[in-house]
Amino acid sequence: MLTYILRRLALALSVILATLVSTFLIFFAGPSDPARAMCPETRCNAQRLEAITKSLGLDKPLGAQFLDYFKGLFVGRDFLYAGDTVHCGAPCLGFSFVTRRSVNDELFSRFPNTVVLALMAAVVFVTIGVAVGIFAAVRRGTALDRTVVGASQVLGAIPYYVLALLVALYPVILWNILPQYSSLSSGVGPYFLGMLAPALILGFVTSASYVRYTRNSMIETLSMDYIRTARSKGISERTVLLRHGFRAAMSPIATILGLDIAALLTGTLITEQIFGVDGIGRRGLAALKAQDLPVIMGTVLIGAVVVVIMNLVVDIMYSFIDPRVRLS
Amino acid sequence: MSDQTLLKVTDLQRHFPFREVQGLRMVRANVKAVDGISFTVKQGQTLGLVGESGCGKSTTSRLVTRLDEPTGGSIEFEGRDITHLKESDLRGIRRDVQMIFQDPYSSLNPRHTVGSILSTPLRVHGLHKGKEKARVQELLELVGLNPEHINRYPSEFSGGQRQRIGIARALAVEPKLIVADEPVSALDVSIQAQVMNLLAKLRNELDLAFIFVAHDLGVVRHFCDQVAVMYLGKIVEYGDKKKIYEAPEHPYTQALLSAAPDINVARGIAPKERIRLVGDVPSPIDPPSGCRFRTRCWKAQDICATQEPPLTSSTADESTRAYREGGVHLQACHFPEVKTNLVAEVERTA
Amino acid sequence: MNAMPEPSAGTLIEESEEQGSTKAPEHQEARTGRSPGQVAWSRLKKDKVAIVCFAIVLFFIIVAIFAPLLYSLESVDPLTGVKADPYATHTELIDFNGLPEVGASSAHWLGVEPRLGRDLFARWAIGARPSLIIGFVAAAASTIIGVTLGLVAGYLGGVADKIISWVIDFFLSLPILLLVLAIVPIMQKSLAGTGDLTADEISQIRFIVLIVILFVFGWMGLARLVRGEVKSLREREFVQAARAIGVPTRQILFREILPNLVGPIIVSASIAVPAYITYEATLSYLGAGLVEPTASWGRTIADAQNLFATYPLWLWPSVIGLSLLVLALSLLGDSIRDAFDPTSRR
Amino acid sequence: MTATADTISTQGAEARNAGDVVLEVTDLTVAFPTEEGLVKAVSNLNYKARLGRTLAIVGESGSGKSVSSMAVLGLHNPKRTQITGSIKLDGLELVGAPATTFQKVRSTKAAMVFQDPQSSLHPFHKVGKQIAEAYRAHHRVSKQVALKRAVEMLDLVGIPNPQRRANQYPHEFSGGMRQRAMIALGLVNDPKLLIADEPTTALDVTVQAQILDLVNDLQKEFGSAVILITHDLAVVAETADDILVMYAGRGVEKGDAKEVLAAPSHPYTHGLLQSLPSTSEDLEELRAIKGSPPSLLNLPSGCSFHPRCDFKSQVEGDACWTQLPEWRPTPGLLNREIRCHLADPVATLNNDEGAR
Amino acid sequence: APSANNGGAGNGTNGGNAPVDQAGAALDPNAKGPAPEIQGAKRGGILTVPYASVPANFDPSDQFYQDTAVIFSLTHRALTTYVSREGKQVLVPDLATDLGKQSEDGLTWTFTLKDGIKYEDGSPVKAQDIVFAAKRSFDPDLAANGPTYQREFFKGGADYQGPYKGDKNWKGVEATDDKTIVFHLEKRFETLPYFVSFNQFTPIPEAKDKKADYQLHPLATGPYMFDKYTPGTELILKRNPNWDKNTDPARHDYPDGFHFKWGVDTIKTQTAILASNGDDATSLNWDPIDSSLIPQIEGDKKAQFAEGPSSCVLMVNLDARKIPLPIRKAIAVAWPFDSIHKAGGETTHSFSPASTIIPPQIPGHLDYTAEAAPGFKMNGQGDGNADEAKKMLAAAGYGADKPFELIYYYTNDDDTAQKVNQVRKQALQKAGFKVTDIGVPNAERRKLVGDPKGKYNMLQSPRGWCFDWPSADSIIPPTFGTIALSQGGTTFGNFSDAKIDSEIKRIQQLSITEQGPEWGKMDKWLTETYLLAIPDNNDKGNSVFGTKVKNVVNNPNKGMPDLNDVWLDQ
Ligand SMILES: Nc1ncnc2c1ncn2[C@@H]1O[C@H](COP(=O)(O)OP(=O)(O)OP(=O)(O)O)[C@@H](O)[C@H]1O
Ligand SMILES: Nc1ncnc2c1ncn2[C@@H]1O[C@H](COP(=O)(O)OP(=O)(O)OP(=O)(O)O)[C@@H](O)[C@H]1O
Ligand SMILES: [Mg+2]
Ligand SMILES: [Mg+2]
Repeated sequence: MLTYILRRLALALSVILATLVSTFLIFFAGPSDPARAMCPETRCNAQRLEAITKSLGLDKPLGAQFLDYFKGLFVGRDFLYAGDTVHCGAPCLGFSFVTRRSVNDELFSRFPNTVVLALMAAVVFVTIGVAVGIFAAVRRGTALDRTVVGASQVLGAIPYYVLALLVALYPVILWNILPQYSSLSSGVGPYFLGMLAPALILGFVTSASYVRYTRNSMIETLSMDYIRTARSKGISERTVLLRHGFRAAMSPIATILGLDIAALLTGTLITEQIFGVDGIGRRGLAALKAQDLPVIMGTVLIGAVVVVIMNLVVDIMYSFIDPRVRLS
Repeated sequence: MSDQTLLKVTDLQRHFPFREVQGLRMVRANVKAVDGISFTVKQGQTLGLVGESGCGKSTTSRLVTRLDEPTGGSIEFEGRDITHLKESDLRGIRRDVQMIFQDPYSSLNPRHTVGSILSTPLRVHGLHKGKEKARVQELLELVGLNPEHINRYPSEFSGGQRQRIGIARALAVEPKLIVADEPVSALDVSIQAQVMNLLAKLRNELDLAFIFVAHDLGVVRHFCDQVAVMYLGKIVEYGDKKKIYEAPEHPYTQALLSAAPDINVARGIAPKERIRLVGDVPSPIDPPSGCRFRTRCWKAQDICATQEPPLTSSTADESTRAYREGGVHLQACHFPEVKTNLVAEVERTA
Repeated sequence: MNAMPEPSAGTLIEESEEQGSTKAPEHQEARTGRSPGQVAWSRLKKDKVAIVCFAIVLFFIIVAIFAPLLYSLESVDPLTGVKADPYATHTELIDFNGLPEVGASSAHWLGVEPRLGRDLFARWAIGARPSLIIGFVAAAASTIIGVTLGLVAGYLGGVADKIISWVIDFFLSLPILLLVLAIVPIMQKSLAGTGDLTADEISQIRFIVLIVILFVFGWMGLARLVRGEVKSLREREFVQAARAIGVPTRQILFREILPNLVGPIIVSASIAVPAYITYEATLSYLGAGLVEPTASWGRTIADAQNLFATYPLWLWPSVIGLSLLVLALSLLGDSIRDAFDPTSRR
Repeated sequence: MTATADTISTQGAEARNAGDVVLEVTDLTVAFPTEEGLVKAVSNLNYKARLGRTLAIVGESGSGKSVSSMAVLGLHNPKRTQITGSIKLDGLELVGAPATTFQKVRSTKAAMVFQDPQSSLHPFHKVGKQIAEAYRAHHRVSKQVALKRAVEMLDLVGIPNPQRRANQYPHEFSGGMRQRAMIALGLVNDPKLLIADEPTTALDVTVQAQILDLVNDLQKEFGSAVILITHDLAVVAETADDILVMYAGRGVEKGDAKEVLAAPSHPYTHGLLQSLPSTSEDLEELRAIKGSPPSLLNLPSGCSFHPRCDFKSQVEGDACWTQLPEWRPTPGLLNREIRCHLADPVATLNNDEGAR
Repeated sequence: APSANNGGAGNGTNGGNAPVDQAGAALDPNAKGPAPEIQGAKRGGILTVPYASVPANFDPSDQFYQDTAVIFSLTHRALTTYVSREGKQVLVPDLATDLGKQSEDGLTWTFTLKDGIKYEDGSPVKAQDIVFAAKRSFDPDLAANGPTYQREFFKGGADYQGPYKGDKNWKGVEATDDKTIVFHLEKRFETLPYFVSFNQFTPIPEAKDKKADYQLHPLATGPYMFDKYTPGTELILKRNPNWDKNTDPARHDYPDGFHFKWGVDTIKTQTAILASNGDDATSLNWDPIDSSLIPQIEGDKKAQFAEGPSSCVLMVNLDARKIPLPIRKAIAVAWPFDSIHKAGGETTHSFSPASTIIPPQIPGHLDYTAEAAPGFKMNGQGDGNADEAKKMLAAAGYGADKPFELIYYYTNDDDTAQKVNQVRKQALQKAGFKVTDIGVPNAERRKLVGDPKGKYNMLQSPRGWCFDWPSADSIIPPTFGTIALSQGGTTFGNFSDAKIDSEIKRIQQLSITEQGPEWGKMDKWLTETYLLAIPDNNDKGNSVFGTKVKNVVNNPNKGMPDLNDVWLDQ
């Protein structure tokens, strides 16, 4: 068990490191030139470009840039700016080319919004997905089951952003049933209420796949020998389904759930964009448009770290759910 | 039956290494699946391997057929050392040593027709060039299947028929030694008998040597010349069938024989003594010191924990029938003792 | 005994004992004589949902192939005096606020595009092409990569397996959507260099870039699946038998193991096609998909998203086309999976 | 086996008279509609299980042993199974009974021990809890009391250190211990009938012997009826009182176990015994039954066994393939019934042996 | 400032509201606070202003954009500022007592601070603070995006690197005492009073400067101050208790506060504001109105919409070095103004067609319409005439066998730009040109079109021009003077001509009131004689606001409303 955790940890670290190196290479060594993007259009001459290049640190050899970046991540680093050294503590993701602010500030201040959205959505899709999925599994083969499965498929086939747009427009803007997103500065209540619409639609659409996971997992579990044993004890069918079937059926779902939440933490981008939620996905998208490499990299790195950590957590959690793994 | 030694296995070992964290240290450990066994198989002879689950029977089979590489010891086939031959150098051996598998369902590729399954060995070894189809049909007939079924898929056959196809595949390359790993365990009694008969017939007709793995003592007794009883990666008793069954010396062999239910009880003939072992087989990762059987043995004494008994011939009591009739008989116990009354012996009554 | 009449069908008689007997055993009809693929195919043919879905997919394929023929059925526009063409702009049909002055008509079955005045039906019909091409090509490519790497990792084990598994883990850890959004322009740039390319050339390069990116980030699932399957198949006795016979490794991989993976591979590919189509549309929505003047549903949806109330003819045909195609493909995928694995039946 | 059963087992239970019929199965037919057609897994099965006695049901794989006994506990999916005939458990008719009836009788009147203890125990729940749950389902007691009962049961089935073991998960048990735990689970509510479906097939010989001894000992203490499902005739010889031989979903011979095995009167039973290697050690060839069992989708007409039967030539006319033989007492034998058209099966089968 | 409009390069067709003629220009050196009350105005409420773009920062030294200028005018006071009087923008003293005193030679300007001006924290504003702020605007890092007039006009400004890195003894701007600020110039700068209304001339106390972090909370002097600022996301303003309305001739403080939100989706925001549910009723958005909403704002939601001219003129820039005049005229004849505007998503509310370089709100604007060919007026309208252009090309010696090649870059990572290119290319091809359209990402395009040695022969930088103050000296010299070209930049036409340069020089010497008509004449002369760029359109600004937002008036110098005058009807 400990062996396993250690091995997973090593794997996680190596993956993060590789993400770091490869995103760095793709973005910094890639053909785009952020200095040019920064250089004011009519006043961009050779000196100006050089000055910007220098102030962004892009004049140094790639290896040195990478070392700087790497160092920044683990011990922090100093930036020269306006004749001043600005310290950026570890893990330093660098300075935004565009806003000239620390990427950490840019991203970590927005991360909570993404987390709240992802978790609220997760609550929605887990509740709907699991409840409906179990229902369909128990009623397997009936018209109801087929309707549920069919509906989940239809929901999955419609482009998500079209649905999200419709929700953002009608119930939120025009009919005013659900409040619009507002930042935490306008109060905790309005903030969570404002998250409702994006979380609901995101959760609802994601629940389509959970209905199917849960249903399949439940059906598979119900065909297991130990369910037959449970029935042969003379306990009620409900107990059989919930205490025996559900428990075992949920463990693969828990795995998927962990990974999905991880994926949502960088994948709420469209939702954030459409509902104006100020999360890191939306920030990343804005950075993409502005070719703001440090912010893009920061977002990608945070995403990778979240996925890797969630993976690890899921694996360890799984070993607690399933005693067979725990004690092996 | 000639006296030529076909296969000579000396001190064969297969340890599966794995790593584990203990406390703060990473330690390497081994699953000692096969831990130093020796035996020989002569041309035309059948060696039976019996023992409880996990004692290393299948691993031995896979080592002998070189599907797996030993971590120690040597395997000689017809005098040639094949212990560490590379896959490319094994081609010759692949013709001479063949394997029959336990599971009639997973041992045939469901995507290939019978014809293709049986012609693959011919193709690979370049046998019967141009006349493969005729040879395949011949093989099918040899194992008692309809040669016209050459284009059928395995799913169209019953378990017994599939096992016959598996046997035909092993025979296709005209091997000298067949290693059969529980070839009838998965079959029903009535089918089992058919397959056993077929194997016996082929053995006689083709002068084949067999290593025959089974956990059914009756089947082994019926089919084998010599029997090796394995316990936790070791051979604990080895000898001619008659000796093993009628005058076992090792306590484990005795317990095994005594535990097997016997149909003769129905005829009112019960064995005099019943030995019931307690507990289960220990883990092969960390086998008991000294004699591996000592943890379940009713005779165990201090020496059993410190000293590993070698596989030797016991100083047999002259009065035993086994001694009088001669033949090989080795066992590995510090306190061997012949027991003769563990199996109900009946003459078949009319 | 064998001379006895055998009036009952359905029992297998096996001539096991009498070797050399020429009497053919009775037929045994209970065990149907087909390979697993054939069994799946016959199940599929009986599945009504599958057939309807297949018809829908086929319909879209036909639309895509014969798109020019289809929109040539529209009559000549009385205002412009020309026939519809998915690329020709007709701003004369547009008012000064960018909205079309003409509605749906025999010349423009779905009206014309706001701002540019291009014929919407022509664009819709030809817009089926990118979806289908990207879906199928990317699925084929990712299948080839996934299967190859999965096979190698699963069968060889050891270092190769460790490396490939690591790469799979690595790719799966990446925040793909964001990364793809970032890489598309970078990759286009490295392919196209800077400048010197016209709009048409760029749009073609973008097409290729998209396909490449989609499969480069899409092979891991299948590779993992194949790896797992191969690992278990490798221990299966028929593979051991092939090894014992001396069948070379490559033949074991391709003749013994691969045919047994046909089911999962087909299933995975059939699920990948709609996934890629959806992905392309999403990327187009986010501005990293196809570019002008390519007509694609994803692009049209992105363009028309804000006018769905004001000018519904622009948005909805593409939404419906895309949703229907994706739905049909994924239901078809489900049917295929059911056909291969009847225990997962709905 | 040192069991201290008197302290826990039969308190409060009504007197059990050895020989009373607990289970009476009459004309039981179980069929499954499938894509390919109707699978008649069990047809017209009749048998009785009596208190204090062990009934062995034997037959080759697929002969309907498990299906018939699962029908007793109502473990088939009612929507996908057609069950007709009658199952009377302790006087209660179970065919067509509602789910609640089954819930009540399960574990209290009849319990089942399955073949594969590995997959039959829930991997996520502790062993003690799984046993306690069965007890609590039928007794209004606290969790602690139920758990204490579970520990006692584990002790009873010979698991050393039961207190600790009750707190472990199934995968921490060895195969033999798991099967002991399954038996403990089966007996926790002191049922009148214990159905053991191939309880030792997955086990090694040495462990198998332990388990069979255990079942025998417990039966003596509890005085319940045991149905032992197996395909191993040697096991039957050592443990069973009565025997029912099944072939292709039908019973073909029943009677006293030892008598049947010593002198079978149905060609199929005879063939099975002839196939066993241990009894014919000195013969060059085993006497196998030719062919293999029929498909349940399309049973042979008349006697299902006739295509494989060596003796059908000794039956007058075409009865073997046109007429389903009814149960009848074997001529010349007491307490023996067979389904066979042979006029004098005992003699015919004896002749056969003599001929060799 | 250069036009920020990269994509559409639009021009218009039929004008909507007529631009307010010469509304941008008047001076009132004697204006005094407080600003007269607006009739019916109420105090209270929070005005929410969500809009699409995202201000990069709020450092006063780095500001050059209209949106931040509007926000800063709520919080920050400079030496001078504008007030709106009867639709005209009038320059008035703000922190200074007057509009500056010019020395005889015109090379020294002196401003005096009013008494009693305080920062939000109550500390007094000193002349040194304004000097420090002015110096700070030279820092190449902090003020990278700011204006550059100070470098051109202030003495020694071309080399000065700001207060951190630059020469400590630089004396281009100095405070002779706590109240007096003196500007020393390289050359005459008649419009300096306009320039010192920029945020670069709002005071920054050196002791409280935090360099890069100063932007997180720049000290306010206006009626409002920063309450909460989340860079890139939102800014909340609250009342500044230390603002004294009696010193301020320009500002009101009706709402209790403002809430700016950035990066919002324009269409959703405008739709919501028009629907005016909840907070949307007190919201205002100044992004160009989306065409899908035009039926509403032309219909029953008319009262929630305001529009007017902006400071920008858009032109079709031709490289006169590479395209001979007859061909330039042929391009003007062939140019598909209407199609480009339609494809670019322009609407009747986003621009008005232009025939001149100087927009109508600038003093001296001369209304003329030149002809590219007899009968073909260059009024920024119509879809071009391919046949006539063909004829003109033929006359110049080009035809199907020897087409004239037009080469330009366009943005291929922007959807609208791609669409515009579709129609532009098709029209030019129809007229017989060979079109080489090179699609590049926007950032790349900006570099390429700003390089005078680029491969293009048209559509180079600048695409248009937004004046920085209402005088044509902030339009013609920076776009037609050849200095820019000789320094490695680009101009309209990329053309180097001594006659143009000397004319510019001549007019610049005139006084601010005399300059106007002369620029107007030069405008006409430039187009008729050279046609270095084809006039396309004057950009319009608009606002969409909730039902409770009152007195929204477009500022013709900004293309946006002045938030100082807006009040909320709670
Ligand atoms: N690849 C492997 N890696 C690690 N351990 C292994 C491996 N193969 C076998 N073992 C272990 O080696 C031991 C012997 O296994 P083997 O399969 O030879 O037993 P067996 O006697 O054939 O048992 P059975 O009767 O169950 O087939 C077992 O403990 C098994 O777990
Ligand atoms: N749910 C089902 N649907 C269809 N067929 C079934 C179903 N359950 C069992 N069968 C079939 O019924 C037949 C009898 O099965 P059963 O499990 O009773 O055999 P068995 O005698 O217990 O054999 P074994 O010794 O292999 O356990 C088999 O052919 C089986 O395939
Ligand atoms: Mg084995
Ligand atoms: Mg069974």
